[in-house]
Amino acid sequence: GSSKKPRTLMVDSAMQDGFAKYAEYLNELNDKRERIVKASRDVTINSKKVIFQVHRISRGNKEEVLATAENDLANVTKQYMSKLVKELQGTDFWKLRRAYTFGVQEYVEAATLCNFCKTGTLLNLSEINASLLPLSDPSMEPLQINVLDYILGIADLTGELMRLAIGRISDGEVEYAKKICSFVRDIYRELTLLVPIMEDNADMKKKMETMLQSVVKIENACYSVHVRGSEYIPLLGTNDPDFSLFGAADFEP
Amino acid sequence: GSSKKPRTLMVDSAMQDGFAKYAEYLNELNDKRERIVKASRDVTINSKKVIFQVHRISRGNKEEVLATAENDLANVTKQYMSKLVKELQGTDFWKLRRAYTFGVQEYVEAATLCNFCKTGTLLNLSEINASLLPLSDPSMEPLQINVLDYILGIADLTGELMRLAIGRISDGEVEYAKKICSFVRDIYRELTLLVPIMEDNADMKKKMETMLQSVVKIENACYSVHVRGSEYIPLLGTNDPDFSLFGAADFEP
Amino acid sequence: LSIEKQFEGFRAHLEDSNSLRDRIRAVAVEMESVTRILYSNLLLVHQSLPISEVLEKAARQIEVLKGHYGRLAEILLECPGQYYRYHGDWRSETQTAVSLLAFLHWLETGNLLKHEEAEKKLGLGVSEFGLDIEDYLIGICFMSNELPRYVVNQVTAGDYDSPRKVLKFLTDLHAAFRMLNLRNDFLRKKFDGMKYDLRRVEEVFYDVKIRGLAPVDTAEEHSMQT
Amino acid sequence: LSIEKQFEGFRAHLEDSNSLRDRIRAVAVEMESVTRILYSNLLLVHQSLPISEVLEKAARQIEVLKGHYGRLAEILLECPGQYYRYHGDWRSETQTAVSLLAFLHWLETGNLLKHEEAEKKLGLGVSEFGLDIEDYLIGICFMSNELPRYVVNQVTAGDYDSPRKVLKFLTDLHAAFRMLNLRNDFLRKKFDGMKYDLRRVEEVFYDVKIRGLAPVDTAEEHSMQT
Amino acid sequence: LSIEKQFEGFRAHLEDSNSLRDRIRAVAVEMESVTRILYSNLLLVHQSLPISEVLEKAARQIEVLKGHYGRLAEILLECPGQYYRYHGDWRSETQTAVSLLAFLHWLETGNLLKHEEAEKKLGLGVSEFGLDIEDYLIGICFMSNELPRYVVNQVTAGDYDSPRKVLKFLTDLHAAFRMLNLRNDFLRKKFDGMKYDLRRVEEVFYDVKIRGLAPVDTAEEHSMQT
Amino acid sequence: LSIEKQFEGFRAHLEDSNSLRDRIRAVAVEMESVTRILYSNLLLVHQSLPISEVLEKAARQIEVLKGHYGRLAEILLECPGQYYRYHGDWRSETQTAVSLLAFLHWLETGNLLKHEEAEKKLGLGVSEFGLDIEDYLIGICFMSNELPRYVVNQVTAGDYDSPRKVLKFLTDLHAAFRMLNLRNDFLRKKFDGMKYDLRRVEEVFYDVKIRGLAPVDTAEEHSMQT
Amino acid sequence: LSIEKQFEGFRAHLEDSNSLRDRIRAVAVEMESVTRILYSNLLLVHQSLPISEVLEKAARQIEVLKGHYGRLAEILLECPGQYYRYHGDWRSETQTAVSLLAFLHWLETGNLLKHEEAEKKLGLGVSEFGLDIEDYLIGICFMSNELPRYVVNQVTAGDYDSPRKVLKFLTDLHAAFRMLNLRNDFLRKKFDGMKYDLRRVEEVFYDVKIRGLAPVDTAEEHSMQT
Amino acid sequence: LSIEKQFEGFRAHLEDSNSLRDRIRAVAVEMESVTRILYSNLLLVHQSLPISEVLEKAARQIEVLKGHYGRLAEILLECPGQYYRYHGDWRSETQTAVSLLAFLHWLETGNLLKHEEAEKKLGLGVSEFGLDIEDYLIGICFMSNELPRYVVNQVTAGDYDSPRKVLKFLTDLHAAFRMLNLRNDFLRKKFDGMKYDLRRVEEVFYDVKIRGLAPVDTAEEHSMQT
Ligand SMILES: [Mn+2]
Ligand SMILES: [Mn+2]
Repeated sequence: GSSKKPRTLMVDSAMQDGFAKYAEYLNELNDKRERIVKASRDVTINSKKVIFQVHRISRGNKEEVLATAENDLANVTKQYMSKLVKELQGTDFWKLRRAYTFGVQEYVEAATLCNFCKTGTLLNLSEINASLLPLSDPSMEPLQINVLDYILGIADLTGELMRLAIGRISDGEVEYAKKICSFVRDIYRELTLLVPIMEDNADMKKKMETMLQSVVKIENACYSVHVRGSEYIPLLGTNDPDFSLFGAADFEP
Repeated sequence: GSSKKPRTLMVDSAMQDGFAKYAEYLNELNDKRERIVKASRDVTINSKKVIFQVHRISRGNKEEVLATAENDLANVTKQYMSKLVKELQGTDFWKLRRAYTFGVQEYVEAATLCNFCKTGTLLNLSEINASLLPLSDPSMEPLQINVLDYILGIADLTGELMRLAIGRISDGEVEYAKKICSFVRDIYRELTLLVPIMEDNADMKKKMETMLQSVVKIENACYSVHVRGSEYIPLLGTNDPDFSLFGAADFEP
Repeated sequence: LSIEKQFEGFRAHLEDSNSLRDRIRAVAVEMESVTRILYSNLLLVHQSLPISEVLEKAARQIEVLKGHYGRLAEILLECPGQYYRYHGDWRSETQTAVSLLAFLHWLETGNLLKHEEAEKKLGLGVSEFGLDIEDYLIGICFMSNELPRYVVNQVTAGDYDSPRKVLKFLTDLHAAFRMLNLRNDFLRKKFDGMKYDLRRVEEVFYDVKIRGLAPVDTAEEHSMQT
Repeated sequence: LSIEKQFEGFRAHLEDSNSLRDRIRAVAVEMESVTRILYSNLLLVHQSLPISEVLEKAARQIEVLKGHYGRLAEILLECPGQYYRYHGDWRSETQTAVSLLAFLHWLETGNLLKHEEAEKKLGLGVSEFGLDIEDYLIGICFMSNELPRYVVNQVTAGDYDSPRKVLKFLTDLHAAFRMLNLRNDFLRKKFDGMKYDLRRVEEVFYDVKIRGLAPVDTAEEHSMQT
Repeated sequence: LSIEKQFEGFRAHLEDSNSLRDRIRAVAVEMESVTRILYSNLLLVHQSLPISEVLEKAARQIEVLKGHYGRLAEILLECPGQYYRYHGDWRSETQTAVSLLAFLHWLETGNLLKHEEAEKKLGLGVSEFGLDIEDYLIGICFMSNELPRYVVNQVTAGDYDSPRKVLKFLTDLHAAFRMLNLRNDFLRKKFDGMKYDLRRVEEVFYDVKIRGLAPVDTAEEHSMQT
Repeated sequence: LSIEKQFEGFRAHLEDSNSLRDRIRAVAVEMESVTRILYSNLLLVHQSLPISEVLEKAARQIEVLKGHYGRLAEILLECPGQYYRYHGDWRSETQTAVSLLAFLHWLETGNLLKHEEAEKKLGLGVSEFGLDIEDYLIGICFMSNELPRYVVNQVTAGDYDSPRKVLKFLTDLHAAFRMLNLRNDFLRKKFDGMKYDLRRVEEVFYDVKIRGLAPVDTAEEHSMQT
Repeated sequence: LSIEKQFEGFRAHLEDSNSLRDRIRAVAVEMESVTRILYSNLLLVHQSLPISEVLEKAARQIEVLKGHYGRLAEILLECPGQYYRYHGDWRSETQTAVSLLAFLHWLETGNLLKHEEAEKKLGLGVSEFGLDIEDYLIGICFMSNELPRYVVNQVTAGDYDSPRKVLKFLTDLHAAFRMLNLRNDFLRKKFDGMKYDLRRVEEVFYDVKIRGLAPVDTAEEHSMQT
Repeated sequence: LSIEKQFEGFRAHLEDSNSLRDRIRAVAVEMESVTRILYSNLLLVHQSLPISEVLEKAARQIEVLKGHYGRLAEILLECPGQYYRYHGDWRSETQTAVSLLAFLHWLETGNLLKHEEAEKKLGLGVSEFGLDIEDYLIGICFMSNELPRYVVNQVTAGDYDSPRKVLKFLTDLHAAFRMLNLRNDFLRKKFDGMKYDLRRVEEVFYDVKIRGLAPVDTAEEHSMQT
């Protein structure tokens, strides 16, 4: 025998009304976040591809490789960063930062890497932000990459510069490597002072350790080629060590 | 043009001789260890099966289930422990302990569990060791389970006793559960004093925490059935709460 | 040249396998979402909604779920032999699904949902893509966790016969699990928990019995249905 | 040089933001302290202090709390649009505050404190600085965690009708939450925990019901108010 | 009864799958042992043992290794579709095997061992059980790590042409790898290491060149064989 | 030479401080051993050994413990101002000791062991070497952790009045702790745990009350003492 | 009542000690900030900035640092005998400071900064508040970690005599440390690391020596000083 | 009672074994200290102290060490058959001792110190207490780790023939080790590390060879002795 009385019959309708409103808010927020996460992931993957493209540089193909990389980067900006820019405005910049920060960091890494290879200088945050302006609807507050994401991207940039430096030495471009070395040292020294005043800097502290290792790797590589080269200055009877003897460029006609 | 001179031509033969000896020693030791690890693993797996068998106890089938379990245990002793006993002697007991300790611990767990179910008492180390004597070649120093392995096995036993106690309460055997409770408390109290003087006691410390949790689980189960039973003593007008109302035994004819 | 060609192949391969995993994960996310709704529907049983209504609502979600398994099966067809490469990505969703289906099945028939029945309900077992047995068993353990709550609410709502029925079912299930020789893994841990479900149901049965609320024994010979 | 100059700018920016954050944290510390006192007052309800007295004591603390939110709002005016940059620094205090206010409100009215009502009580929602809806919902989950304890202590003190009332409220609340599409985040985890509160209250209701301690059923059709 | 029967089936299933894994692991242990011997044989190349002898010694071990892969394939036939369930158990052995085979192949032919060639040498690729591409690539990276040592010892033994040959090979290999878009995983890390191998070989090439020890360029047009 | 001389000084310094620490640790080891025996004696209270017997057994161990603190105090006299340098070496032993003494004291008197009383029992507080207040408070938290178990076992043994008494004590203790402004440290964490002890004791009180097992209410109006 | 009173005392005690600790930590944060600037100045030595300029920049920061130690000393005067209670709060800053001062001192004089010299530079050693010997030794180990990098960069910049000088210094320092009887603690671990610094410097010295880059040997028979 | 009695026996047994272990550890601490001094003496070889002087200094420490092994042997006589129970307490000291003795022996004779020779030098092998072969082999691996550093420093000091000699020795040693069937344990890991020592010595040999610094080849056919 059952004498059930469903407990739900008397629903609290005021409560339901409130929650219908909350549900709508959450649905919109979640959908937006989901779109941003997807856009950010696309930015990440394609920025990584740009970075890989830059690493395909060799002595002979520099212009060509960089042109492709810059073109790819422009596509990332146009196709994927633009989606981010369209989704974000106002309080979103900070509220949804976690949804897009990795994409933006990787984008900063790719953009500054391309720029360094081309000009030998650090692409400034304001320059990057300026390049994003045309992407946004003029009626909206435009997305501006924040200082933290920029710095986090720069921190990763030094790892790529290390890879680049080793590769350049392999190709006999020692002066290029030395330039990278001094550039990365400057960045490391400047960041040393910024890290402690950054918010949520646990990640950044780890990145600083990796960065120091990168600096030392570049220094060791420069040292190694210098010592080796110094030996042959007397041997060759010249003051300019012939670093062109290094690398593949030399043995293939 | 190659002017190679193989570096190995002038082998140091004294060195080779020494190493031939070491190789023989290591091969024998490793083979023995391998055999012991295998035997120990067999002991573990089959002792676990004995323990599972004991947990198949219900109110009606106790003798039958225990008889099977004891039989299985006797088989573990005869078939697998005997292999261990045959391999080990003298300095091996300590030298190769790591190769067989888990098997022996599990065996102690199974043997003491069976014995507790049958007699309600703790099977002593000397009794287990006595039962191993017939397995060994009389000319050799017989394997004797050491105090540490015995204690480690007993520590695990308490977890199985907890499972048993919960099951017994389900079957309405509250007195049985209370007996287990007091037995496990005694073991816990005694071990409290032994743990700090045991060597390599990190494992044992972890086991003590689990053991305390087991004690508390049994106590809570006994408490729960006591409180529930106490309520109906006045209701039923008797001083002996009818715990037989618990469990499956009651509702199936 | 030849090396380059080979590596071009690898490049394609790596990108394919990344995108495959992305697609599988996307399906798993939707499975998770459907099982949540299904669970939500099922919860109404604790509020004494008639079982027929609960089953009806559930039926629709089960169809959706089956659709997702169909899509998953299709994706897996693209990479034959790699079922277990990606298995971890939808495991926990499948375990939850089994637990819900088994509960619904028990409400409907009073019996345990068998492995093949579960496969059938999810549209599995046709191709190489079947229902992993451990996932099935874990799902059954999850189902057992819901029964104490069910029994408490049924009694509160005045159904004094349900404790007996649930107790009978859970006792049998527990006995069956005891046949297995489990290793010290996740399944063993889940099975250990089943003991406490059993004990709680017994307590409720005891409460009802001792107060003379349980129907007379003749009831046992009749149907299990509410 | 250019690097140095740019990083000099960053340094100034970060130092400004740090000093702002320090001021925010100072306020948050005081909020934390007030919510502790408020919680302390509220706890007396478990010791069967009359609800009116509890409410009265609480009212004073709520005023203090409101003052702190006022100070926070002023600080935030200095960094428009960056509300969420610092949000983490007072989030958990706000969630606790909501949970306490909602409990008090329920004690007083038997109803759920709505989002706008909570904003009003904290003096928020006027400027850009409102009560984040997720914080509000998490606070409500926290409140639900207190209910099992409340119900146990009420029954101990002889109030056998409270389980029914709390169960009704919690069932409705749980149903309302299920309307939300939650992500796999903190809120979802907290909501998942609400299930256990519900289960415990069901058990207590079962206990009073099966012992015939609950008031007669006609009561159910009347008012929910205390 | 029906439940019991089903669970008896499960019992058998669980025990079978445990014993299957044990057998797979036993084979993996033996693979590991053969690759150690193979590596040992290969090491003699650093001591300037004629390559023909090295290859001959190795050939026997490769046969043994192939036998193990055959046994593994047989075991896997018993559980079709479960390759990736157990893949982790022989992964690292396979990577080492590939690196050794690739080194031997390079010594013999001056070319990179291709994926299909590696499969063939291990007797794989016939059934569903092939050589995972990531395992192959990781093995190739491992092989690259041996080349700097090889070149140093060759020069010490008076073979001044080897740096050029190795450098050519490694440069091409490195260029090929740069075609891939790797994720931040184990393979990427291993590939990063290849840069250092390349650099070391270049240094040796430079040492030899600058001292005029390298053979005249016409040598390049001839065979790669020692 | 000059470096060597300086390091000779360091050597002497390090050896002195090492030997001091060794002596302190030796005492701490013995303290640990006594507190274990004391704990093991105290465990008998769960098995319903008469409290008088438990207290008597304990009294002897407390004397031994006091002796150890005396030796520690003597050692510390040798290094004035360095109490806190070595404090970590006997901290956790002291916290355990306080928890045991406080439990015994409560069993005997029904009151909280005060800080000065604890110092006196351990023979501390005469010299600079007193009982650190945080250690005392942490010890009291540890003691609270034992109470739920105690109450459960007392009820099982038929003492239905103990939940009320323990609940009263724990409620007061919890209220007193709430007055403290705790940091986010170990003590805070331990205190946060006390809430669960309180809740568990409330549940036990509920269990006996709802079943009519608690002694009649008139008792409540009289004294709380044992 | 009595409990309450006791806890009021505790409250005051905890608040005092908390506020003391807050002030100490505030100083430590500033110390950390100065040592960072100092470190950043010192980094220029790797970029071949003239040592005189590096020393000059550093001198200003050292003054600031000294000021912070003065403030710390004042605070510690308020709680005599509790130096080691709070020691952990500025330990790591002090170790870093020592390592930087020692490096600067070595650059300037080619000698090891002695313990008293370090104390003097930091303005310590007047009151009870001195420089802990272990902190000094750990700082020296940290300094040693910088030397391999320094030597590598000096050689790259064409200073082929620095490896010999650094090697001499590090060999002596290592020998002096070996006189100490270190425990298995942090200092021991750091010292064990010094071996790798020594080895690396030996390798660099080897590199310049074997290539005939090191200045002629006659220098070695004369003074080792800069 | 029976439980108590049995555990009483265990307690006595464990306390005996602990006190034995304490005595063993005391000896091990002194062994550790002697091997440190011995190592310190040996390190002078890197600073080109004449080998005869190094050997002489070492001889005295070896005598002391032998004395400690004698004391250890006496203690072990008390627990026949339990040698390996306590083995871990002096293992690592013995491995270090072997590595030092083997290095000294190699410096003196150019040969590998054999197992029996090592036993004899330590006064072992008479009773049941011998030198464990695995400890011996690990010690030999440790010795190998020192050789790259030795060779680097010898070359720096102008001894251009040492790389050849060390390389010959290490190549033979490595080949001999490859005869062993190692398990996946500590010894195997250490042996795997020997590869890097070998590689480094090969590099140094390459450096002297390519620069024409190595003595003419005829030397190779003559004696290996220093
Ligand atoms: Mn990157
Ligand atoms: Mn077990």
